Amino acid sequence: MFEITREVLTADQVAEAVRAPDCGGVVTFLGTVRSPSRGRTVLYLEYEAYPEMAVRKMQQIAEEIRERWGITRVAIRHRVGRLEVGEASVAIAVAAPHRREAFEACEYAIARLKRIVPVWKKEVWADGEEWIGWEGTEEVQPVGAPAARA
Amino acid sequence: MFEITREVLTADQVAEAVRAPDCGGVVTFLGTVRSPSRGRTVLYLEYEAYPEMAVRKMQQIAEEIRERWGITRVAIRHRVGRLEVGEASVAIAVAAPHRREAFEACEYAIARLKRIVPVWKKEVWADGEEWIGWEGTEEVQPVGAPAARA
Amino acid sequence: MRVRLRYFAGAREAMGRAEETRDLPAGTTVGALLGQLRAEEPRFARLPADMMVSVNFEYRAPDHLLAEGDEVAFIPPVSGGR
Amino acid sequence: MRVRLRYFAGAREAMGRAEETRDLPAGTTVGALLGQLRAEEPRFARLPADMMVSVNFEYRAPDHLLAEGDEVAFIPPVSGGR
Repeated sequence: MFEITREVLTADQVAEAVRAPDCGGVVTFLGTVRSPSRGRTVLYLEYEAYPEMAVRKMQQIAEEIRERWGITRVAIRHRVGRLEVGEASVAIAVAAPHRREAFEACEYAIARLKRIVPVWKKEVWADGEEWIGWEGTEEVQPVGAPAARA
Repeated sequence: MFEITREVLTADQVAEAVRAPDCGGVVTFLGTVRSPSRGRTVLYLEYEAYPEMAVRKMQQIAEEIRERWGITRVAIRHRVGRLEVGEASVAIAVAAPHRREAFEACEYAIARLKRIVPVWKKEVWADGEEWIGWEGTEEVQPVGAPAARA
Repeated sequence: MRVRLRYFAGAREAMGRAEETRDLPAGTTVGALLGQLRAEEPRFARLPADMMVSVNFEYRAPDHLLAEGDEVAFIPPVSGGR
Repeated sequence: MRVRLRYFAGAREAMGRAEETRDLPAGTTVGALLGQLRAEEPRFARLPADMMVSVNFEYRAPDHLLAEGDEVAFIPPVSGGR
């Protein structure tokens, strides 16, 4: 289960998708909209994705996890559109025979997602808004691929 | 939320109990009944708790997490009675401002739970049954408190 | 003084009961109670060597002094690969 | 050859459009396309320096050769503290 959705995300959706009789542990991560964020009160967030590429990059992360830990049961969902404070923007679940690997792989998945999955958020405050990570600049430098994974 | 229950456990129950606007990440762990276990096909499991003490020890784990990470949002539920293969015996959720701490504290919680929370399981196979961790012995040695936490 | 004893899981099955009440002399420690139970009941003497003891829901060492009304539980190793 | 260009998030807003189609000479690289867009459009030249480029859903370096029908996307830094 790898998808971009406009629906509300829950832990159960992804946990149920990965559960299996030979897996003793399921680790789930929910990333939720925080307020305050960097000192300002957030009204709501707008998430936008490049959906065709985002799903492929989620699949790539699952493949990396399979290579690294031999784990095959991974689910990743990212929500787009308007999200209120406290709502989940991303839900990840990893099931594995042993819990150590499930924790490691789930944490790896969210760290990788934030580096390579093309999803953006705009924070909206009472007095303005900003794309996070976006800083328009006068200087232009060569544009390339992201650094290889650690 | 710290409890021993006979009800079905889900990730959402504990995740919803800890979620908060100032916490950007919620990590959930579900421990599920595995089969095969140690080479044998499990028919089902029977969990038994010392409930009054188990709940106190869950609260102690939450207190340890508060001291160590400053995290106050922890939920732990353990199911007792008959559980089928694939069902969750334990559900833990930790919410924290930053995900690194949420992962660490959730993994700490399940490791501590397995050491200090008085809950036992009996595996039932087609041809027998056994309390896990239980090995009756002729030798009797002094009985004491568990080792201090790491 | 009276104390309540509780047995769980394998200990409960081995003892054939979940709980009982005992009259003990004042000043009895956890260790002394264990010694008495082992002497009186071969079934108790065969409980696991790494069993723990709690008094009023706290793990206690053998030198812990018991008091009137205490609840003492015998706690075999808790479940493993969960 | 024709390629499709897509802009997202801050890049979309800065460019005032989500996508467009361009005719390019055979042999055009990602880097050459970037140079052309910067020369033609001041708004493009002001996009973030650490923006990445994907071709058919894979991140590509400036020396990557474009081909007929490619989908090229300009990807500003993805979102942070989620």
